[in-house]
Amino acid sequence: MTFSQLLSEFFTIVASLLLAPLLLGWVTQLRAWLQNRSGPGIFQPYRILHKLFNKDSVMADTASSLFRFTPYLIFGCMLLASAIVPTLSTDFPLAQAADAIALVGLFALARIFISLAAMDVGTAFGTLGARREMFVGFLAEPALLMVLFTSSLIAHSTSLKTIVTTQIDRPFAIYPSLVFAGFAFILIFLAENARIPVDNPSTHLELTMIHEALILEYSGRHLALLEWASSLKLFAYSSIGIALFLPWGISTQGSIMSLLYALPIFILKLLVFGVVLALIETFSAKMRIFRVPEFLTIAFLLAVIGMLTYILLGAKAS
Amino acid sequence: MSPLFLVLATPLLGSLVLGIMGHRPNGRNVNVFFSFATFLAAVFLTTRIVADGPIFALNQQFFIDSLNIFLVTLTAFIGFTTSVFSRPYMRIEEDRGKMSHSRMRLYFSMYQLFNFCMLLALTTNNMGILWVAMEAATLTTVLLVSVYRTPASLEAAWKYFILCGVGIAQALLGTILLYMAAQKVIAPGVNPLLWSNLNAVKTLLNPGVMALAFVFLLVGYGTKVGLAPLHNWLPDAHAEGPTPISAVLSGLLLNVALYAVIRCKILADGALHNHFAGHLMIGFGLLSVLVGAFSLLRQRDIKRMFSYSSIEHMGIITFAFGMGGPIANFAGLLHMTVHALSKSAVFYAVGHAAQKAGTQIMENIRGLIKVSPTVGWGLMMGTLAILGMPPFGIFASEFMILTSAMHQLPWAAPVLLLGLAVAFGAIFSRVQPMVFGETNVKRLAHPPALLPVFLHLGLALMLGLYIPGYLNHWFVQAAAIIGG
Amino acid sequence: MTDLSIQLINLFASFLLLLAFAMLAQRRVVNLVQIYAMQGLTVVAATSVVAYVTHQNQLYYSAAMTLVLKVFLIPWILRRLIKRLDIRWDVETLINIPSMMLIGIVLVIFSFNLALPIASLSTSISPGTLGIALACVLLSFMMMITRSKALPQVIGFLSMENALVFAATSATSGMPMVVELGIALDVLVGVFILGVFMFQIREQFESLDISHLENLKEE
Amino acid sequence: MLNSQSLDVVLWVISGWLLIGLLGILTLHRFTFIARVLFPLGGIGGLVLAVAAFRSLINGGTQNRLLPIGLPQLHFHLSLDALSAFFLLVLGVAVFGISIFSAGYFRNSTGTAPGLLCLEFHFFLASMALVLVAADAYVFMLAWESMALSSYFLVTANHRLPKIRAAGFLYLLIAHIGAIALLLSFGVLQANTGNYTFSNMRMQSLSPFWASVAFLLAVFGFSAKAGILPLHIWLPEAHPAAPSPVSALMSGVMLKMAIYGMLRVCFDLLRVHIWWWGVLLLVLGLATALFGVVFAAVQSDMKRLLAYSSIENVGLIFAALGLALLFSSYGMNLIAALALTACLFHVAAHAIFKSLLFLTTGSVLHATGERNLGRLGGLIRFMPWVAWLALIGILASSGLPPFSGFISEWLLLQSFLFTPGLPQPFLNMLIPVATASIALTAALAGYTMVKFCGVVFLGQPREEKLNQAHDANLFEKIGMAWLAIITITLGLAPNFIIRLIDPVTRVLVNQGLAAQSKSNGWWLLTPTSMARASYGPLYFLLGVVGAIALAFILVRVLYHARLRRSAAWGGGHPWANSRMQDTAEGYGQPIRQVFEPFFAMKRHLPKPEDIEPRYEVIVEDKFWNGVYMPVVRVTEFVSSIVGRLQRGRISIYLLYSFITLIFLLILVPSARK
Repeated sequence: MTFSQLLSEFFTIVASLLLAPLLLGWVTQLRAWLQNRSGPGIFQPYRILHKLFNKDSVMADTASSLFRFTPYLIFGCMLLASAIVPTLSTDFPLAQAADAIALVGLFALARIFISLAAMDVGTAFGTLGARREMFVGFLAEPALLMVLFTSSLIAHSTSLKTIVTTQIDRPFAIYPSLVFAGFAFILIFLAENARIPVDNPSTHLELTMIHEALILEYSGRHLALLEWASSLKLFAYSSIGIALFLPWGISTQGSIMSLLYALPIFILKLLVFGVVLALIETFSAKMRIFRVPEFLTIAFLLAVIGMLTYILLGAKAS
Repeated sequence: MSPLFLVLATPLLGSLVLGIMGHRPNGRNVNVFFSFATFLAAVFLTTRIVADGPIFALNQQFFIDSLNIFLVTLTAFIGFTTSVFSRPYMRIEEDRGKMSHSRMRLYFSMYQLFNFCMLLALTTNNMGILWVAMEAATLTTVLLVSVYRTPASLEAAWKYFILCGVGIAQALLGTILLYMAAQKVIAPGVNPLLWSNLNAVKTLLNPGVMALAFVFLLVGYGTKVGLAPLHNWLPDAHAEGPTPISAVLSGLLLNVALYAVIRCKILADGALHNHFAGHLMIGFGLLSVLVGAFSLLRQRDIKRMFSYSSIEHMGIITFAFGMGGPIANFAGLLHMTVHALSKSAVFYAVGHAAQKAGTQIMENIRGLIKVSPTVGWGLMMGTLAILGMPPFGIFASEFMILTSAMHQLPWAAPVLLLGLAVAFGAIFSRVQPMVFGETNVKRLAHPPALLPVFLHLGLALMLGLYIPGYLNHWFVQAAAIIGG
Repeated sequence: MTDLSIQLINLFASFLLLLAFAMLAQRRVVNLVQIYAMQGLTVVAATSVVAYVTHQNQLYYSAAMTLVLKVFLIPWILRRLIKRLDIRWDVETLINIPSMMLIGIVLVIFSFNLALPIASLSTSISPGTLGIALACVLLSFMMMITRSKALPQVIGFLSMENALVFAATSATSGMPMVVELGIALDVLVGVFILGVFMFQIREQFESLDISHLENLKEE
Repeated sequence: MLNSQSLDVVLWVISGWLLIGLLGILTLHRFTFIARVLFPLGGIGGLVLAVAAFRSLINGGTQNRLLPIGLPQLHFHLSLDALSAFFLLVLGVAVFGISIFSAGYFRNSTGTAPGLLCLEFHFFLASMALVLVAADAYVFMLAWESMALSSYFLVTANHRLPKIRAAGFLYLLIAHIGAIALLLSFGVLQANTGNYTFSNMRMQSLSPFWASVAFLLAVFGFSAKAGILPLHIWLPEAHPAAPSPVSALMSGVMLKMAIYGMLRVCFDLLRVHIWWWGVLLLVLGLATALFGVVFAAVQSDMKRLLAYSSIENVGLIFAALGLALLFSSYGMNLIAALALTACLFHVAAHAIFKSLLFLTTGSVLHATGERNLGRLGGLIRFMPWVAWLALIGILASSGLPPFSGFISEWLLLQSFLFTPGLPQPFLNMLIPVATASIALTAALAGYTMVKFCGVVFLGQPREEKLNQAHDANLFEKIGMAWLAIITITLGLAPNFIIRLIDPVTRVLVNQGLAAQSKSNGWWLLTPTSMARASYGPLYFLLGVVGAIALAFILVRVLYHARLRRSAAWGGGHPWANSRMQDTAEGYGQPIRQVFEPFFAMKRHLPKPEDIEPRYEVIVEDKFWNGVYMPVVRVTEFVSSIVGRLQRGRISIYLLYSFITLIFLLILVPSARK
């Protein structure tokens, strides 16, 4: 474990901590512009976080210790998630700690805890949100795993590091399986990060809300942590997408120079990613909660077909 | 020769004494005494055999070899335990006015006579005497079955008499043919009806006659074994008679009849040099297993149910002997022994259970382990033993029979599987609610004799885990004699 | 001399078969008893002829025993039963007489074929009669099947016994004495028991019609 | 020398358990003695067993014994090899926790006398241990059936209820039929040598046909015990019916005996492997897993829920087993070893965490007298110990890092990702589907476990009486804590376990993973190569904990820790109460909707005119009506035909004998040839 590795690790963590709210702000801002509104500006998430941290946090009488502990755990999970995904460099210590499967497991851990916390207070909203969250999860999670497997089949490895490096080193080629996987990934992305058309982060409408219902009982610093965590989640997902589908530019050796060189490219990709997201969110309408299963089943099937096509073509080739 | 003489004389004397002395309150004790004496004599005999091998007696009219010694002992033992069991049982029946004094007298004296007939049939070397003894056993048991004089018991006895009588008649014809075949080959002056002599010359006997003879003998004695489709008398007779009689019928008489069949099979195999006899027995065996098992599903009367299970077990044993070979024969002999022990134990428990509930209809017998745990557990354990649950001995024999069937007759294994599975479901689904659950019946007037039940089950358990050396020795030798 | 005796035995044998058919065809109980007695007589005759030819004294004893038992004693008992139980009515068969006859003939042919290959082995002086004995057994078996009353069934049973004794005589010229004795004893006891039974059945069911004895069965 | 003793130790422990049982029956009603002395003694026995097994795993090698009991030609053959040792280890570790728990669990009031319970309980333990050391078919079957029998009596401990009796009957019936099938399978394996020892069976080389017959019979027999589709029907009835420690034993340990049997027969006794065997097991296992978890998600009885989740886990284990078989049939032994490792690891993991979960339900049952999820809730306030221990079990069983369930899942998926190496193209087609269904199963397991934990322990109490709920007593706490600790250890130090599994896989497919994982350091789980895949649970834990600590400290440093309590926000609804929480049924609703075709549902919807409107939905297993009922009907039909034989007419009976006689006489001529 060399110094440069540690440095790059630290660099990545700091980058993700800082960039995550920015990405959120960027997307919100874009949406505002696309809807002919003058948005709050891309630094709004920071202001919100600051405000929330300063407020007292109010907690329900019925809340147990689990409820208090959860926000920190969620935050930790999401931070770790964005730390083990190769964003700037592929050469960092935590890469060995967890591979693609562990990454999915990490998200699942966070999901289960947030749902438990939501059920802890024992209000109608909390349990409703928990149910919906788990319900979205049990279809999105395997789908994400499938997407990751599609590329790990190509790389003959489940470690994200190997996946990215093989992608970069290999001469450019279009994999039909990756196309399927890409579409599937976008759908999962929307569902997991509570974006339109699955969920609408900016409303509290009990008929439709999922994520907001989960954190309804939270306030103050706990809420702040959760919000930050969710923006980290968005960031982590985006970097997964980048790592899987357009990894070019990620430095494969951990020297400082290469990191500084990789950062702008990465930010550029993020900006583009935000644009795409904003466009999707603007042009699609929120769907009924009962339609969500179909939406996610499609994602799931797309991912499976992705794997199938890889094996079909691979089998033909061999 | 003296112990053998004792074994035969004691029950005969007993029946005379009990017949003459009429019914006294201590008649039941005298009965137990004579049975016990018989048992002691049998033990004495056994020790003699263990000491100095097979014996002949009364210029070869009687003989003891490995094939019948354990049956003699078993018969004497179960005869004794059953007499112990019938002490309180018949007393309660008497209190309930089902038995008059004269009938008690008849019951006890016939009980001894019946034991005598079975022991005679087991020990005789003469096929003719064997036949006579079987017929006599039938007659005595007819009287015992009808002892209640109720319409049902009379009907059962009548059917028993007619069907077995006819069957036995066929056996006589078979014996005559055997005699005829023997006369050809046996030197003058040698008695051609003695099994030992026949066994000596069995390879010379004419196949045609022997085939014919074996068919008649099989149908004849098979009727008494209760092989389907000759079994119809069995459930009636076993269900309607007094329970001790059901116990000895299922536990002993069937064995004796099967013993006769086996003796005949040995001769037939020797003469025919093919598996004709074996195949017939296999066919009868499988048919009996299936018929017994599927009839079990329709039973409401507890004793009827267990008599059908006897049919099923006789089927298994017949199948085993039909299959032949050292393992299968060994298993068959073991199964005969353990089935006799467990089934009589079950009938003891059933008897008390039925007396408690005042009915034999199973819907009305509930919660035995609540009102008297010993009877309840006795019934449960006995049932499990009968169903071939380890570590009871029947499991051991079924283990050997099934595994050897799987290779000698793979097509038969599924049939046995089906039969055993159905039998298990049928019996256990009925016994479970009788033993468990709630009830509101009261205790009995006289304490039930449960020693026999647990004695038998203990022995059955032992045979599942450990078989004494000499018994094993007998089984192996007997298996060799049966061959196949 | 022997050929005459052989003819005699064959004659008795065929007479026995005839009687078996007669029994099959007979409706009246009393006559059934008569026929049974005649059967016994025929057996006695055959036995004594064999005894005379083979000079086996024990066959005389068994003949005498048969005479006493099956010609006098048992028929007498049966007649008394009939009187006491007052059952002189005709016995309706379950299958009508002509068809029974036809089946009977088939059985006879069958048992002849069965006996033919082994008849040569018979140690008796007249091998041919084994088939007849067999046929008689089967015929009386059929009679037991087709009678719906207790007494005729018993008579069928007894006539089967007769046929067996005849078989013993004709096939092996007689079983050993001890066996004969045992058989005779069993038969006698059996008849007594049956007699007792019929009274009990009678008092329990007010009739000797076996169709009343059909209560023990599976639902 | 030292090594040769561990089998003796095992035998001593077995006889010790039998002795304890007999002591129990002697002191039938002396409750305190039985509960406080005998049961902990049994637990100690379990610990001793575990130590002995551990030692023989480390020392390796096989030990044999011959006891002079049993059939004369066939004395008891016993042997202890790596496979048995591993399962014995699992058994011992689980039993220690469960027995200690039982010491505090059993109350004097239960229907069966405590002494009797003690007898049955310890006979159950002894028979399970005996199954694992049996080295001939007779001992194996003996122990196998005794296991079924003793557990049957434990299941029907409270036999007053007809429902429990029915469950027990169904259980014993299916177990018995399965046992007969096993018997026949052994009959094939001994290949007519008349020698039933396993050593002899190993030497036989069967033709593919007979090998397949033996295999199929074995699969039937062992699936009947493991609850594989479609023979699972007894499991959700029997396991909940038993007292909770017994449910723990049955779900956690007894099911593994079936797995042990499968491994023994498939990899040890049958030397040849045919590829479709693996496919069969794989398909069966995956179908079972999916079926089990979907049904678990809609249960509203907490013990039934756990029972169904056991079905799911056993399904996963079967799938891993099938994969191993598939690989080894193509001679890819290293990957087969990987799959086997996944299988065995999950055996261990599931044994521990499922026992833990069942024990927690036991405590809940005692504290509240409720099994129905609809009437529980909020127990984390009244029984925090149980709640937090349950949480550990839940995280493990929903396969989350860094807990034990995740490791086996991870290994399983890894071995799946190797399958493209298989020579058969259409087998490769199978892989994505299989992987997808495993992923789906895992996700649904999470769903189910959140439901279990959330509805039982979190939220507000749904009933008044729950406010009097008390926490588990000392014995119960110790028992559960032990299992929880083991679960965490399994999750954090997988390499340690893999090093224990290594000798087993070496015995079965003479390949192992220990060397590989050693080379990359003990903290990293690397089945094959660093580049291929690696997982470091400790890193992982450190990462999460570090991040949490960081956040916590930063918040405290940069801001404040002020906290105000107030009533929960009811969404402006004035009469918010505990009844407004989601019920178990409500929680299962999405699953019911998505997997509609799986279920046979009976809904009762409230109507406007109902005085007291109620919503009720009963979910039933389609197999019951689809598979079992027809069999029952056919059997009854046949028996009705057979019943016609016995019509009471003596003439007809005579006719039967007559026809039989004639028929046989016609056969006679054939005998002369």
